[in-house]
Amino acid sequence: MYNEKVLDHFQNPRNVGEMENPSGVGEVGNMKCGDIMKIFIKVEDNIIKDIKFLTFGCGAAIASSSVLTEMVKGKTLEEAMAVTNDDVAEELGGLPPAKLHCSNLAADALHKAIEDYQGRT
Amino acid sequence: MYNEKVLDHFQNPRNVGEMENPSGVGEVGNMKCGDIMKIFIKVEDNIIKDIKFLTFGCGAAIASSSVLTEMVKGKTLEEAMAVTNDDVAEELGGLPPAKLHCSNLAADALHKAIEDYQGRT
Amino acid sequence: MPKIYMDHAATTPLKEEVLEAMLPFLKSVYGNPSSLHFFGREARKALDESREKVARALGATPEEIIFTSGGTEANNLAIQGVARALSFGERKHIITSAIEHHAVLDTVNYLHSTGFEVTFLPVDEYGMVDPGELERHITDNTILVTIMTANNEIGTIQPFEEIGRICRERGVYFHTDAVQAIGSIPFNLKEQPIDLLSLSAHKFCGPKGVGALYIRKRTKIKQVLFGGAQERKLRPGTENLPGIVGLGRAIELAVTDMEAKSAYLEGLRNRLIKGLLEIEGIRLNGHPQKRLPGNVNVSVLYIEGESLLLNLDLKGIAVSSGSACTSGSLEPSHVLMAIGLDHQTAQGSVRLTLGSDNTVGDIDYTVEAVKEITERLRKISPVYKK
Amino acid sequence: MPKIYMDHAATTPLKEEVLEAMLPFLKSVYGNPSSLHFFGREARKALDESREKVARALGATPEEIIFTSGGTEANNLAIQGVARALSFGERKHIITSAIEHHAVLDTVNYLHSTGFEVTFLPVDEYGMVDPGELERHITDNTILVTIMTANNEIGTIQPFEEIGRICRERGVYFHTDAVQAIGSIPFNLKEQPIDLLSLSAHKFCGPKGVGALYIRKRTKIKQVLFGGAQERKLRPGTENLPGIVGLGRAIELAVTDMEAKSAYLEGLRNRLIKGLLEIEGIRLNGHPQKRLPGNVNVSVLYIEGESLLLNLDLKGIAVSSGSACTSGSLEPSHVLMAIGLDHQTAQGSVRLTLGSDNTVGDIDYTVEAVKEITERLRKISPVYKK
Ligand SMILES: Cc1ncc(COP(=O)(O)O)c(C=O)c1O
Ligand SMILES: Cc1ncc(COP(=O)(O)O)c(C=O)c1O
Repeated sequence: MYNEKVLDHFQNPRNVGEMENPSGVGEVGNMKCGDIMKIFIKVEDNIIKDIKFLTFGCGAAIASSSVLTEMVKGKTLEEAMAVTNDDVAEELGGLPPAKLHCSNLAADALHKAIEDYQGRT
Repeated sequence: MYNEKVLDHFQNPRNVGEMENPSGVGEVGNMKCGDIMKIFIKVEDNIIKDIKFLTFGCGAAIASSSVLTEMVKGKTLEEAMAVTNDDVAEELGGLPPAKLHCSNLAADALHKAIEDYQGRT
Repeated sequence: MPKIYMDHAATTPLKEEVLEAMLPFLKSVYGNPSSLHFFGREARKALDESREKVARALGATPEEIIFTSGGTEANNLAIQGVARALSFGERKHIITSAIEHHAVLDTVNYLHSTGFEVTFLPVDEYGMVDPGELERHITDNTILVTIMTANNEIGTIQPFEEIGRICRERGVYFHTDAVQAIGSIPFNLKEQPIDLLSLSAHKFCGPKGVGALYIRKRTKIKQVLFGGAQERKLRPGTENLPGIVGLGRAIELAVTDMEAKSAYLEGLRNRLIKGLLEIEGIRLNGHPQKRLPGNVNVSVLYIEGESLLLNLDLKGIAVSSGSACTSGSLEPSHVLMAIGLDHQTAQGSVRLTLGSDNTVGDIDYTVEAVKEITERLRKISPVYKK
Repeated sequence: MPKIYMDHAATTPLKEEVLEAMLPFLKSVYGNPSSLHFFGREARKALDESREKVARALGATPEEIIFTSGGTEANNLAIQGVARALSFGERKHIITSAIEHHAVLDTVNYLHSTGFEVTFLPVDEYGMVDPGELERHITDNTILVTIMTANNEIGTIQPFEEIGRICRERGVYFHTDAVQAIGSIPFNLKEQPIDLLSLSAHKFCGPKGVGALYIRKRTKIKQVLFGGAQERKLRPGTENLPGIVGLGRAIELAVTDMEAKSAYLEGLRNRLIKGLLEIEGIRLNGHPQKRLPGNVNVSVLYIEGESLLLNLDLKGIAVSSGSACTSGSLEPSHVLMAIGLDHQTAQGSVRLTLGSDNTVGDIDYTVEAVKEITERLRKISPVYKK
């Protein structure tokens, strides 16, 4: 069902955990599916210096969050804002069709975190 | 489907054929099923001295005709008239339920032959 | 005594290669294809592969194949399913032929009892539907035409592509019951104007209890059985995986072998027909050329079919009869009546359907047997006139 | 890595004795049971014998057994079939429960869309139907009550005999989906007030794609699929003989082994429940006592079921989840919602269903695995509160 890259991120998720004093926090919950994602970012000089996540969700949800943190770490906020849920799925080498709509929310959570940061400053 | 006795009569039917100068002839056709039976009897002193049959029909029809001829040969006309289709089926050791209604006409043909004989005298 | 099976239209022996393909799924690979875990995923993989095999054999795409429990269910799903999806108001007209299998006839009769209008097209003396006549019966209310590819009793092959073209032009779905045709008639559904096609594995050396319905993409249809999400919800229930794998392998082999097998069967068939017609008072039923390669159907005048069948059985030859009294029905075959036989002639009919396991020796033995039995039975027949 | 199958409610491995019984019918005995010749007669004999075996196992008579393509079709035949035979005018009311299998729920929902009134009885926190409440819902228009014997997700066993008695008193047919119950709950249908009962072979170590419907003598019912004269016309189509023979042998074995097997499974089950409940934040779903001997269903708070399932799979343990996102459906299990779980708790549920092939070692390994994975997943869960 899931490809190896998804399973790898699912089994060994990168950048897991809470962050002390984050620059911004984004949380999304998909009512349909019940998944919840929380992303913490540390921003310096318009760059995402550090990023962490927590996810309640299925394999695809966990893998999406994990791979997203790798994709945007070190990127500018503009670059990070340009990342879409589809980009995340693509970076994972594809997700099962049933999963595309429900668990691939990581980019949304990231964008909320960036907006949170921008609202604070 | 058919028991051994039925198969034996079907394979080696007794008293087959036409008869020259019969005392009586009976023919029945079952419209529902399409089977046709013809029975010829030779009567002497109220006794069925000889009997022959011709049958167009399925295995049960042929076996019924055959066993009937054995059952009544040498019998009085009264005894022969008392033989029913059920008796024939019983003498055969039973017929499949689907066959009971359609192919077991031999007694009817015999009764017609006897009536034919009685009409002539 | 020999054991000669000449009833391949009723069912066929399972090919050894097919059983071999099935065995792992009767042993170690027992997962439910809907399960997410390893056992489920390996089952799912086999399910997908079988679907691809069936699609490839028909020139279709995998999404167009729905597995069913056999030909009967495929026909019901096609006809009841399109009826449920398409009928509204006056649009309740279905066209079929007088010589369809009961799985089609009884289904349209059921729909008739619920308010559908059904046209039963007659056939000619060879069992052929006239496409022109079909076209004249199509109205604005017609939602479906269902005409079998080839007949199971007399083997006549219909002009199904021409029928399909007419249906397409008139915007009416065309379903064909191809249960007897698979492995004898090549299909390429990408090109052919067929919207729905039924098949059943046990008719081409696959297992009993599994079939498929081809449903052209975007065809409107609803399910008949309700339940889980299997087969795109069109056919719910845990998949018969060993059966489906067997179907996939069997159709693959049937299509590969088709040309050679058909040539072989036609040779046997023509020899059998020739031999039988040399016996006095025997006539061939069905089309002399446009018939299935393994089908022979003859009426033996003055004798009754079941008694011929039973006598052949006692000589080790298995055939079927179109007569009354078989399988609990007292009516003679509706197909033989539809081609114009009288009641008695229809009753005196037998069907001999050949397979790869039959030999020239079988044919000659059978001709001799029919001859001997016919003579014997005619001697006790009250309707025989020399 | 071990391979531990704990999804026996989804499907079971085929027993070796069952495969052995089936093999002749996948090889030399290939006739069609409707054929009159030798090949057909030997097939017919096996068909009759299997029917007798199923009847004997249920305390029924052979005429009361109709073979189908599985549990889904049996449920559809029971419900659609009785609806077709009995409904007229206002008599169009069916009572069922909120926790039935989709093969029942979707069928009654279909009937609802055609004008039937359907009552979905609620269940208590353990998944129990209240017979008193059921009785209050029976009206003069009620034609059928359909309540499952035991639930496939949470294992709860219904008071089906009491329900049956009420139905009998009120003159209403009672159907029970016993697909999960065969081999765990003894039946003696001569005595029990059940009019129709569905079963599916692959749930008790028989083959996939074959099932049966018990129909008490004189019960009014009509067919759903139309075609040949097989199965008293209630279920036409060439019989899946290898499957039917497998079903016969499997139910024979299941009934013989029932007591010993149930005792064994209950031992394993209780050990598994005890081990899992020792982990913090895990609750048992379903009835603590009145549950199937092999069924364990737990909610693991703060984590999502599919991710637990996948992690278990990666440790070689096959379980199923009642969470969203499984098998294409985004909704959490209707059964878990019906027993009152909130959305998130329902999502965090897994079902472990045991079979004879499981051992005490499997149980202990699984408890350890759940513990380790739960800890790990809670670390990445935004909803976990220590
Ligand atoms: C033309 C035709 N259609 C449908 C069927 C039904 O197929 P099955 O018996 O596999 O359901 C058959 C065979 O019985 C057939 O010959
Ligand atoms: C309670 C219940 N009813 C019906 C079914 C349907 O059975 P099948 O999948 O064999 O059609 C199942 C299993 O899937 C079940 O667990």
